[in-house]
Amino acid sequence: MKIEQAIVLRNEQIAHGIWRMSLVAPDVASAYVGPGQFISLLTDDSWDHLVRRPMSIAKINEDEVDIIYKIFGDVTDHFTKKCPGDSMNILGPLGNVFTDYNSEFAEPILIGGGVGLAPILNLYDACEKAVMIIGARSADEHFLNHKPDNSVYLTTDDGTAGIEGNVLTALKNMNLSENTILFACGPEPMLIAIQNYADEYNIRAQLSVESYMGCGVGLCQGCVIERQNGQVMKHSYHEKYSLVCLDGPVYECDEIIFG
Amino acid sequence: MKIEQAIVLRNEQIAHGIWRMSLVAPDVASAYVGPGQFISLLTDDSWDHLVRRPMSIAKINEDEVDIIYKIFGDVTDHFTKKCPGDSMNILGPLGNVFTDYNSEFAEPILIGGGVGLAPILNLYDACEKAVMIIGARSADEHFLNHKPDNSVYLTTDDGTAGIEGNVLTALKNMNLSENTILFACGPEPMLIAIQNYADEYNIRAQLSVESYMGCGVGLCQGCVIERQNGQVMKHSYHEKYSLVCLDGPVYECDEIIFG
Amino acid sequence: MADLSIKIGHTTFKNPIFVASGTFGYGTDNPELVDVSNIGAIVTKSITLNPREGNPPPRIVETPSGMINSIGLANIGVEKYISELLPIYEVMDTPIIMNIAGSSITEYIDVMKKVEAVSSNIVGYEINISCPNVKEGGMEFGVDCEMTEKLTRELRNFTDRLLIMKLSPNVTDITAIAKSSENGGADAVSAINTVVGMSIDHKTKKSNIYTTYGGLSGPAIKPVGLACVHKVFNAVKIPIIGIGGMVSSHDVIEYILAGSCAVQIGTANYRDPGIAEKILNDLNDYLDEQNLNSITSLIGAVKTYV
Amino acid sequence: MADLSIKIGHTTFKNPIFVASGTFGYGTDNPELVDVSNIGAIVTKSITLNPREGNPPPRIVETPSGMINSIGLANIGVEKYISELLPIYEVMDTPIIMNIAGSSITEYIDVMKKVEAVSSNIVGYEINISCPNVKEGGMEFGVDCEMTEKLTRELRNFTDRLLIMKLSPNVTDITAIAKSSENGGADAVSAINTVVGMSIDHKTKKSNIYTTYGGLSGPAIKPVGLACVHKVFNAVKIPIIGIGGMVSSHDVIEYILAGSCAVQIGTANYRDPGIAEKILNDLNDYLDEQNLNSITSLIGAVKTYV
Ligand SMILES: Cc1cc2nc3c(=O)[nH]c(=O)nc-3n(C[C@H](O)[C@H](O)[C@H](O)COP(=O)(O)OP(=O)(O)OC[C@H]3O[C@@H](n4cnc5c(N)ncnc54)[C@H](O)[C@@H]3O)c2cc1C
Ligand SMILES: Cc1cc2nc3c(=O)[nH]c(=O)nc-3n(C[C@H](O)[C@H](O)[C@H](O)COP(=O)(O)OP(=O)(O)OC[C@H]3O[C@@H](n4cnc5c(N)ncnc54)[C@H](O)[C@@H]3O)c2cc1C
Ligand SMILES: Cc1cc2nc3c(=O)[nH]c(=O)nc-3n(C[C@H](O)[C@H](O)[C@H](O)COP(=O)(O)O)c2cc1C
Ligand SMILES: Cc1cc2nc3c(=O)[nH]c(=O)nc-3n(C[C@H](O)[C@H](O)[C@H](O)COP(=O)(O)O)c2cc1C
Ligand code: FES
Ligand code: FES
Repeated sequence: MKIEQAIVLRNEQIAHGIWRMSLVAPDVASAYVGPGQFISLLTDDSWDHLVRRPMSIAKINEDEVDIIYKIFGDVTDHFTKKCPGDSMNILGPLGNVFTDYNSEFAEPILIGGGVGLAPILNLYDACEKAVMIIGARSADEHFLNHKPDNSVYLTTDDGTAGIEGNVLTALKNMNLSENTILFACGPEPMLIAIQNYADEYNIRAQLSVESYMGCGVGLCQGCVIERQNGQVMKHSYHEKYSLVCLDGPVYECDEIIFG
Repeated sequence: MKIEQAIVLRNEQIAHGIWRMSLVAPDVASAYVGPGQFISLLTDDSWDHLVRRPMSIAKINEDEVDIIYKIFGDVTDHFTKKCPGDSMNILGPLGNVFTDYNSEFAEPILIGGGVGLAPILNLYDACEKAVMIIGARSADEHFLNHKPDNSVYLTTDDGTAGIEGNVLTALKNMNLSENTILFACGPEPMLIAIQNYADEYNIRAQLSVESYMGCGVGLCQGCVIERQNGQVMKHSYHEKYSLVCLDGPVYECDEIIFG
Repeated sequence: MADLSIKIGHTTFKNPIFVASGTFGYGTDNPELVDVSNIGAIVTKSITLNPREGNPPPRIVETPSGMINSIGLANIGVEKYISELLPIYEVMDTPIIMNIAGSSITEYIDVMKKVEAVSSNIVGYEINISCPNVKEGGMEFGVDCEMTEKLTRELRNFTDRLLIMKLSPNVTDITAIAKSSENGGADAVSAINTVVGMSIDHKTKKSNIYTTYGGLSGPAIKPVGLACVHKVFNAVKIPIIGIGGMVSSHDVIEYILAGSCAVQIGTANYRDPGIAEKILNDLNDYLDEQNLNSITSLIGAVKTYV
Repeated sequence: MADLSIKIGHTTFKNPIFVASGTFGYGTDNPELVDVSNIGAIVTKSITLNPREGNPPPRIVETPSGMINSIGLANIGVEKYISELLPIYEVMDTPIIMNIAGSSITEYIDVMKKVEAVSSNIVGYEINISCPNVKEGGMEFGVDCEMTEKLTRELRNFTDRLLIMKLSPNVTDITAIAKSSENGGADAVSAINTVVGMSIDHKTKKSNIYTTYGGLSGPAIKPVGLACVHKVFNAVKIPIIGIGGMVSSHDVIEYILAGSCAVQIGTANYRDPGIAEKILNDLNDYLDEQNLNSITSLIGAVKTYV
């Protein structure tokens, strides 16, 4: 875990309201463990917005770290103003990683919804083979192509690209085996649907979840999510909750309860 | 008085710690009355620094407004980051003006200390003829040349440029007549010295003063300076004080008492 | 277009965006930057029985996302208010709420009686029992339930116009003071006045404010104001006018959700004297987008977990 | 190089830069980003008699130049503190101040007695009588002079180590509570804990904090903390540990000038867990530049006008 003044290499809009930023961040990149990890960013020295903003790592390439972000509020809006050569204060890499995606027999299906696709893309790069489903509301929010032959499926709520429907629509049309593992990141309703689906069909699923983070490093106890199945307590001070910043953001789907 | 998104045309360091910014601000420029007036600036939309920063107008040229500023704290530091094409939210023109500098027989001596030279330069441009004295601590804070033949005198505390000493040193060596009017802007100790000098030798002097401003437009009653000589109350709610933002920043030297 | 009008007591305002006392002068300046006839109401700078020179400078300093002031209730006094301002208000389109400060019950009453004795179109009074910067700022009332109730009851006797008590956040329990205001017969309470704060210049080692302590305002105190409004909303039945750190229509919506039926824009006016008008337009757009006819359904409608 | 050491009661600290309770965990994490041996003291997260799960999320939200939290005193309980942490503290170079919270005088005493019963090298206790987020946060003590004095006096009986009472800003008169702490026998007071605040999401109309109200911290409250410290400095003789919104050595100097003999860095740690060390270095440079041998001459040295 490092704090670093990263240098912006590229910062471009890649779809409607969605941007990709490449940062030169040798310290953070060299401490990187694997897909699922995230970094936490500041726009500048101002204490107006004092809390860092967590963003999943979308790609690591030598000393480059990429994020994919959506304009949500003030800070992500500021991100879009950054030009090549500007610096960004980042903390990372943070959090745990997806597991077993390349283990023998594993048949990974990767599911990304909205900007939840950032860690999913990163995971896709790391997978020896995988099916990937990416959902969005409409075609203009997609920047990948629907390529069923390459096992890349897009969905749109309005049918303007790929499969009409949501990622669950696509998932339900796939042949799942006992070796299937789902890896998902996206809005909470999507994750809940996948949690229910995995439970019903008894499929293993790893979910990358979000939570409001004060520090990203275990100091504030702000980022809790409720546990289930009496998993051992790790970093939170009580077994009822888990710290998403340290124990997560990736959980087996039967480890947690959404609020 | 206008609020305008001005566009930065130039923004350059002109001496040690001193910058000059040219803004395209047609609305403000067209409402301009004369030397002595100021504008009040924000760096950006952030409410972290919510109070505007007042800066004297150093030059007006058609729709261009220039300021000369010193890096003092956070906001002036942010000013230096502005590039041509960036915008600045400005309010102005504000305040009153120097008077009688071009009246018959008037022999104006203009005195600027530190960044107090901004309104003095503006006044110099407007004067048909004038002597000008500009003081600084040392040569690297000057960006003009010592030209006694043109009646432009520089002073430095350390003697590295122009006359060694302060602006009073230079002033005391000049021939003053009953038609002399001093026009001064600079640090408070300098203004007090000029006030005393003018009083002693019974010379007329107009001083441009500073005061912490909350609004610049008479709403907050924050920017008061004590009056003397029972001048009529103008905008402040009580005759004891005057509002620098509306009644000032230019005062006859016997109108005010420094704190 | 939504109907933005709101009612406090028996007075109807064309919209809920007011400007706060001390941040808009007497409402008679700045014609260029703002069309005051669009503002819901102007609460004028606190008036005392006698004119006050206010505190010596420095009176103002910026702090993170806020500012501290210690103006010290500089004002022209009630006589001039009556002779110079009331005639102007007569011909203005904007409702005027007169803010009164005093150091004794008699002083508050004397001011009010003088104004009630002449004809005027002001719609009501906001009683400042919460100015932290001067001994005479009424703070001994604002922190004491009995005094607050007594003052309210006395003033109630002298006016049928709106009577609004302005509450201080610098107390252990703001709801107690709100209840005392209600019991005393106030039509509404407004909350909050500024939060006590201090600022020091580390370079000069000097206090940045002449009176050492001053009143903190601006976005920094928005969370404090929201908490106060929400607590008071759950404690009294009379309407609440929310104040504290609002700079946008989003902030205003938050204050309404917390329980305000109207709001006052304060410090934000210093950055842009026309901001209240802009906020009003944005609020209008918001209601249209949300297909709401009025803000009524939003008042106190915040969804809490517990 | 200046001598940064300071003395509180009979305890000497190598420097005045502490980290605040709840913002640095139990001081046993984050070895990578900070060398904790440079920190003046670590005040550990509030400990209660029994482990506490804390409040449900959302527990945290950003506000202008600040944040609100409602962690709800989640903690491992005193038993685990004794069995798991005290042994680690034994071998750590940094002085540990244990922060205790409770809902009754007996609970505070029980926690302290358990710790006093075992051997440990903790240097003292900070007593949290000011947590605004939970019923059991001790706020009934923190707002009441008699209770504060009684609690302090009782605890004083059980320890010779440093006894520090942590004061709340959410009271009408913080100096009264400070005096009660002094009368009860506290070695020092620390001020301030968080300011009560609320945050609403205007889009979802939901409270951003599960418990509706939470504690505001960060630069936004620096003026409030400075005012509290300065007032308390003028009211009591015991040392004051300043807390609230510090993010730089300049802020620390301001707090010292206001009357603090040491300070605690809180929320700033979340941005940069190494910030206390950086502030310490900057403070050192400042003293050197100013040719000062120690901070002693700066304590309470703010020049006020009145
Ligand atoms: C582990 C993790 C990974 C994430 N990865 C991505 C990603 O790859 N791409 C992406 O676009 N977004 C990602 N997010 C969400 C991202 O952090 C928020 O969109 C961002 O913080 C919004 O900031 P803002 O100032 O623009 O919006 P704001 O106006 O501050 O807030 C809008 C919403 O953003 C969320 N948010 C704000 N601050 C935080 C915070 N400190 N911690 C968590 N959530 C916050 C809240 O839900 C809030 O309601 C991730 C969040 C987490 C926890
Ligand atoms: C009428 C007038 C004209 C001025 N003209 C110039 C000019 O031409 N060039 C120039 O460099 N400076 C000028 N100043 C001073 C300038 O406003 C301050 O240097 C600037 O505000 C500093 O801001 P900061 O954030 O960089 O520093 P900060 O860290 O905020 O403050 C440093 C000092 O700047 C002063 N200051 C800060 N905010 C204000 C404010 N709102 N109003 C008044 N003073 C403030 C205070 O003395 C403060 O102690 C003028 C001031 C006034 C009142
Ligand atoms: C410079 C200044 C002067 C003020 N004067 C008064 C006053 O005379 N009477 C009063 O009741 N409130 C006064 N206030 C308080 C405001 O009306 C308001 O309650 C407070 O500033 C909080 O709102 P804000 O954060 O939007 O500014 C003043 C505030 C400021 C900043
Ligand atoms: C997330 C969080 C948790 C906190 N937990 C505690 C606590 O357990 N006990 C306590 O006495 N203070 C607690 N505090 C208060 C801090 O110790 C400190 O008093 C306050 O945050 C003000 O300082 P700051 O502005 O530097 O953060 C907590 C603060 C935060 C932000
Ligand atoms: S974000 Fe602070 S503990 Fe997880
Ligand atoms: S700066 Fe507000 S009245 Fe002059």
